[in-house]
Amino acid sequence: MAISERWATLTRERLLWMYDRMTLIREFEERLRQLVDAGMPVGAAHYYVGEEAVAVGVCAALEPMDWIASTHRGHGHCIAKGVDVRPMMAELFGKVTGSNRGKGGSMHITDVRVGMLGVNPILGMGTTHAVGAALSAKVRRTGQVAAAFFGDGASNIGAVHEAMNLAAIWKLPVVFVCENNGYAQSTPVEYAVAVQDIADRAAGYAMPGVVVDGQDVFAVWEATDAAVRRARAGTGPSLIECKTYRYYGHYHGDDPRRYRTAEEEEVARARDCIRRFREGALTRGLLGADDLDAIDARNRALLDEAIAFAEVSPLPDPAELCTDVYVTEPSE
Amino acid sequence: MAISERWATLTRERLLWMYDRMTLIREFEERLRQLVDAGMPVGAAHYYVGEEAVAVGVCAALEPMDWIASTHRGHGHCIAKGVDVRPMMAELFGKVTGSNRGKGGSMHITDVRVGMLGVNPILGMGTTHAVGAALSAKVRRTGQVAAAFFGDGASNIGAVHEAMNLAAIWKLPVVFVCENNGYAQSTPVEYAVAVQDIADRAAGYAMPGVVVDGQDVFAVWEATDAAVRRARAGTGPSLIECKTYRYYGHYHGDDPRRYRTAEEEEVARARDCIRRFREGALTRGLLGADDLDAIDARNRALLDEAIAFAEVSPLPDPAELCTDVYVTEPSE
Amino acid sequence: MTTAVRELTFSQAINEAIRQEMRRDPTIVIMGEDIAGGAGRAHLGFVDAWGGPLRVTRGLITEFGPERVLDTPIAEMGFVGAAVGAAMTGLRPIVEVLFVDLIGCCYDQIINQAAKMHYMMGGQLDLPLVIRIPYGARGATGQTYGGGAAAQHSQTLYSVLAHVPGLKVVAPTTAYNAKGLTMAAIRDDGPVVVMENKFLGLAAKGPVPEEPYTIPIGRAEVVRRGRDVTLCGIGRMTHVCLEAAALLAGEGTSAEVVDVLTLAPLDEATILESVARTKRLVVVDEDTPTASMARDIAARVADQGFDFLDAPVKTVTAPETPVPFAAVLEAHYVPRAANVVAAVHTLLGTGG
Amino acid sequence: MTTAVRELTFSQAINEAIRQEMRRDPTIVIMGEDIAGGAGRAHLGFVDAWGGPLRVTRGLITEFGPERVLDTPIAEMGFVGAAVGAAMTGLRPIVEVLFVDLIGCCYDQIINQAAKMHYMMGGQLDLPLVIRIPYGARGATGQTYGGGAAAQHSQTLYSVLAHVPGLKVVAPTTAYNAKGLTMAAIRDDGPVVVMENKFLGLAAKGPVPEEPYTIPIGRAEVVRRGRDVTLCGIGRMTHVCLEAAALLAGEGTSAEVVDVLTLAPLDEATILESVARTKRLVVVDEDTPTASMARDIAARVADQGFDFLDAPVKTVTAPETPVPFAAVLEAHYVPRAANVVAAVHTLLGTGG
Ligand SMILES: Cc1ncc(C[n+]2csc(CCOP(=O)(O)OP(=O)(O)O)c2C)c(N)n1
Ligand SMILES: Cc1ncc(C[n+]2csc(CCOP(=O)(O)OP(=O)(O)O)c2C)c(N)n1
Ligand SMILES: [Mg+2]
Ligand SMILES: [Mg+2]
Repeated sequence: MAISERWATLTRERLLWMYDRMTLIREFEERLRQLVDAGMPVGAAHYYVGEEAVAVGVCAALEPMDWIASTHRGHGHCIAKGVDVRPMMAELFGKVTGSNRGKGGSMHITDVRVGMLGVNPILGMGTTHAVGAALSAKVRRTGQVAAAFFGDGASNIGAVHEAMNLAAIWKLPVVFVCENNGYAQSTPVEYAVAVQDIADRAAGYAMPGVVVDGQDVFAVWEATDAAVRRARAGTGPSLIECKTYRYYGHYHGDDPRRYRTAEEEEVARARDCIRRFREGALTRGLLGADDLDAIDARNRALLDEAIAFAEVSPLPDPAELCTDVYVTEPSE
Repeated sequence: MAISERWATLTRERLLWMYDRMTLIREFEERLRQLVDAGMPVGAAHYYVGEEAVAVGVCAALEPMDWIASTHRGHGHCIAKGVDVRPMMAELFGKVTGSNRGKGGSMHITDVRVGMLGVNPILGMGTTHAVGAALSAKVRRTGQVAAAFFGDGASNIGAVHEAMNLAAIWKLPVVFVCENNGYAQSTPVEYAVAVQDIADRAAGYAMPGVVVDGQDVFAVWEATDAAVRRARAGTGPSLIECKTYRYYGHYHGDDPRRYRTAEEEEVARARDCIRRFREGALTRGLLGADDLDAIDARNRALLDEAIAFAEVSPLPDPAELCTDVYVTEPSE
Repeated sequence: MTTAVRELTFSQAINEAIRQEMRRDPTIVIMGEDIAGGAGRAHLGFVDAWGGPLRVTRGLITEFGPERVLDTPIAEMGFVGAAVGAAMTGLRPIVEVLFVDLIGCCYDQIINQAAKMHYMMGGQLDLPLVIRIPYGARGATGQTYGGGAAAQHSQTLYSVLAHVPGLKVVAPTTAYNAKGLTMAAIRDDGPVVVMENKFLGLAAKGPVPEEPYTIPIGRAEVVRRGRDVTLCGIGRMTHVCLEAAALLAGEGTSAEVVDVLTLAPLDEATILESVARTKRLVVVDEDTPTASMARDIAARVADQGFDFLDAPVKTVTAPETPVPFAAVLEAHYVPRAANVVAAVHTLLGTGG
Repeated sequence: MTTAVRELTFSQAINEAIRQEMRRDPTIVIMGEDIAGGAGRAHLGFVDAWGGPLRVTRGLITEFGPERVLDTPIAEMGFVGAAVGAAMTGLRPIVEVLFVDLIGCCYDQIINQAAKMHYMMGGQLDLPLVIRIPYGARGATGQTYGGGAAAQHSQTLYSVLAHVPGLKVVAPTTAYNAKGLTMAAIRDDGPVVVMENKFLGLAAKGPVPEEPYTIPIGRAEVVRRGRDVTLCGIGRMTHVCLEAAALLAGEGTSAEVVDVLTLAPLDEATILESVARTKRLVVVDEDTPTASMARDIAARVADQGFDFLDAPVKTVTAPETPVPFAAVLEAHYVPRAANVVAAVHTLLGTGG
């Protein structure tokens, strides 16, 4: 099996990192879900549970200096790129210690220091910002790459088409990552997208397009790694379609059983990316159960800490309502 | 040669009509050009000269009840679909007898009675309107088809992508006609479009996409005819890319020699659609020189008449500035 | 003869308007993202899985089927354009833009195509199109942590639509007028934007006659009579004005409240007539202030009412900032009755 | 020491501002449709084939090359978004939208992304982005037939940008301030929209110092002193105000003219200070009236200046219609000096 070969090329540190990030994302989302279900107002929370292998597989192939542009379903992207979960959680609590000082919330979490250019809930716009970041890398000759996540639903919006063509004609170092989780809100992908595989649209921009199993972190990593190499070599952008699944509703208030069956959910959950990773690593003897258990425990503790941090953090002063409207205050 | 077979399927009336329309478009544009060069203010005139076979080939495959949505370079589309050149010319003169009462000008000529839904200079928007017209045909079960013209430049705008996907998922009777004349303003298609043939993008919407010689009215007609049959059968949309050429600048004030060579222009002109039609028809003995000369003379006379009509027509009353803002006047 | 009139929510009232009109006229279609939900899954037993952001469209698919109730892909420019094209060719489409924050993805279709088509074409074509757009932030919720929908999902923005000649823009405020204005919008042969406040969509409830009726577009309504000051409200702010009027009544100040209802074309006459009596005006708008409807109305009254105004026209609006996430910040964002009362105190030179 | 100052056109002045800034700072890039022209054809001897709609960008490609002077495909949402992304990551992009009529194709990037990014992110990122946008109709040309660019290529629309918190919006009026404001916009670390009037771009000409200089964003300028009335102009309308002031002077009326220069944030103080002296104000705006900058300014002055105004604040704007094609109709569209003079007559109760 090709799988086993892929394991071989990754260091133990990288494998541990992958497990760490996938489980941290899941822990973050599950704990947040408990809070929200218990009544914490959060505007909208779009849980990433089930899709962890996509964010982690992609970011595993990126360097810290590289950039990602995200979507409304962005918590997983943030954590995979290295955003600290403490300010993330504080942000969701609307606290001044939040990543965005409480002004952004779930749909705008940003940490430019780790190359996370922002959760962005206007569908498709992130792909254009990644094109701009890649242009910046090219003009400034920094060798950076920009990855843009977007959903199956977002694949139908014009901005994504424009972004792909721009990246292609300018041969920019962009990796377009389509997270095809089968749904846009309640709309099935087979209704909304005319073509079977969104990756096939890459041909319309003369760029490579591949379909990968988005519940296999190695498959995602491998495809991204190839795309990143291409990008860094100046050969231009690529499109990777990751077939994945979100375990919960579109947002915290949505019941997905109004548009999909229990059987379908079970099939997807049976291919859970974290369990597959764990079983594979243990079976092959690459990692020990104690390694993984330690990570689980650490991430649980980290979330305890993040929630405690968020809880005790101060609220923004009401005066913050009117700060940071302009980058530079107009001359008076 | 395939060419000769195609001639055979068309009636003498249809052949005469094709020649009539192509020469009428050219006569219209050449006469307009003289007026504009002599100082007539026209806002912007985007001449269709050189591309006549596209509009005429497409409209030859449509029925009078069918619709077309057009672009800024729309005079040819209008004439091919049957808009009377008298109100067209009067419109360009800003007269109240114009197709749009002088309110629209070159970039908005419309005649819904003949299925011409409007010249529309915001690139890409016409394709979405054609989708709407096709939806209307489907819901009202009228059997009508909508053809949408758009340029190589417009092919890069998101609206076109969205329109194609919508038409495809709803299996709407739309024929997307890309007029690839090699340029968007002064920007060469090979710079702006990542892919060799724009027709290849059709695969991204699971619709047929073909490339045809846009300077061969039969090739355009044949491809459109197939697409129209598909559309009317309820099988969905198609994309036809017509490789064509505009003989003059982007608009009346543009000198194309700042971005393309004389040689390139000569090569294109050597394949002139009207001359090729004329020579072919005469050589094969399908039409007589007298038939064609009579059409030429008639169209010259028609333009004399149209210009005279436009000249003597009254200007709009200044009060027209404020009429027709609302479709129904608000209740007072 | 008179039976107790049913109570419906704002959203249900709009639903009823659409439903009754769709029954009457088979050329009406409705489209938008997840307005039905679970598209194409009827064979699995899934229909009507979503029903739009305010659940306004729930149930329409079961009555009218997927040909007239069209779920769309995420392609605002495309499907609003398709609605424009359909309106040009014999249908009467109702199209929903999920939130006003998304008009940036279809603004050309609204302001350049729908708004101008009739004029540009010299009047040769009608354009019977309704564009329904939910809008608004949450405002004060009393929550001490967490937050709302933030900067890109909480805007009001109707001024950037009302600015454009050719569009009619209405903002209903009660279940009753939501039904009547929606019906009037559907029957109008031109483009009408219906701005639906998200908060009212869920919270406003009131008596709604079962039979079809329209409320004329272009008319404001005096919803409370008063002598000392006119409070002019838009959308949800009309309720804030009524609250403020109640508070002011307790202080002995008699406030008249005018519900604008139609932003474009504005019913200047009704507003001016009220201010002619009260001599004072406060315009309340939850949109941000620059080039807002609040300032528009204020400017018109300050000009045409100059001779009878006893005090400057005041506006109460959101601050000049994007909408913040944190509940404690958003609480100060949307104008509240206290802000309106304070403005009246300034006008009257009275203290709170 | 003082040599005769060169005269440049408005467009040349902007070109010089961009050129000098690009020389100074290698992170400045400029992008837009055909801002160079004939892209990719240098090997055939074609460079600099177009230069943008007002020819503002002509010559930049020859000095700075195709990596910093980027022609774009027709993809406004995409390339304005790319400019936003570039501004987030170390470049200082200048992006051109061909005409303001096309903002409907990239409105989200301008109002939701560029304008709000800094705020939404809690201030963690600057956004040094300039968006240059030509605007305006032709107005009266004296032509008796034919016409102009019509409804979708002649708009003004700056109010729908100024409405949005976070954007600075400037409208230069002379070659001199076009250079200074453009330079200030480029040096600003946040998003600035520069509205370039198409008519001025070709027609306005004046002395422009060679050395780099900035004109502060956020300041209006009194460009003519007067006693009896303040005329407040935006963009090209400042020239119309000056014309009107000259006509009024002939009648014995002394008009002060304020050039707004920055629409957002508006310099209320300068306008109010002028009106405090003249007691009367006419705001002149070539945009359509509803929710316009004209009404915005009028409302602010009518409120804050209530105590010193001797007459209502008048606005002179385009009519509430799309821009018509026919020359004889467009002639009545853009405000002219005669309209301003008439408004002053109304204010003063004098006859013309
Ligand atoms: C331009 C735009 N249109 C609509 C929405 C509303 N919306 C938010 S998420 C969503 C579904 C997105 O689906 P997809 O892209 O597949 O991402 P997923 O939620 O499945 O991760 C929609 C319609 C939006 N935020 N932006
Ligand atoms: C959305 C939009 N962007 C830009 C323009 C300006 N513009 C008008 S025509 C044109 C070039 C169009 O090229 P193409 O689509 O190839 O059509 P052609 O002119 O070659 O027929 C441009 C950029 C516009 N009208 N609309
Ligand atoms: Mg999805
Ligand atoms: Mg072209």
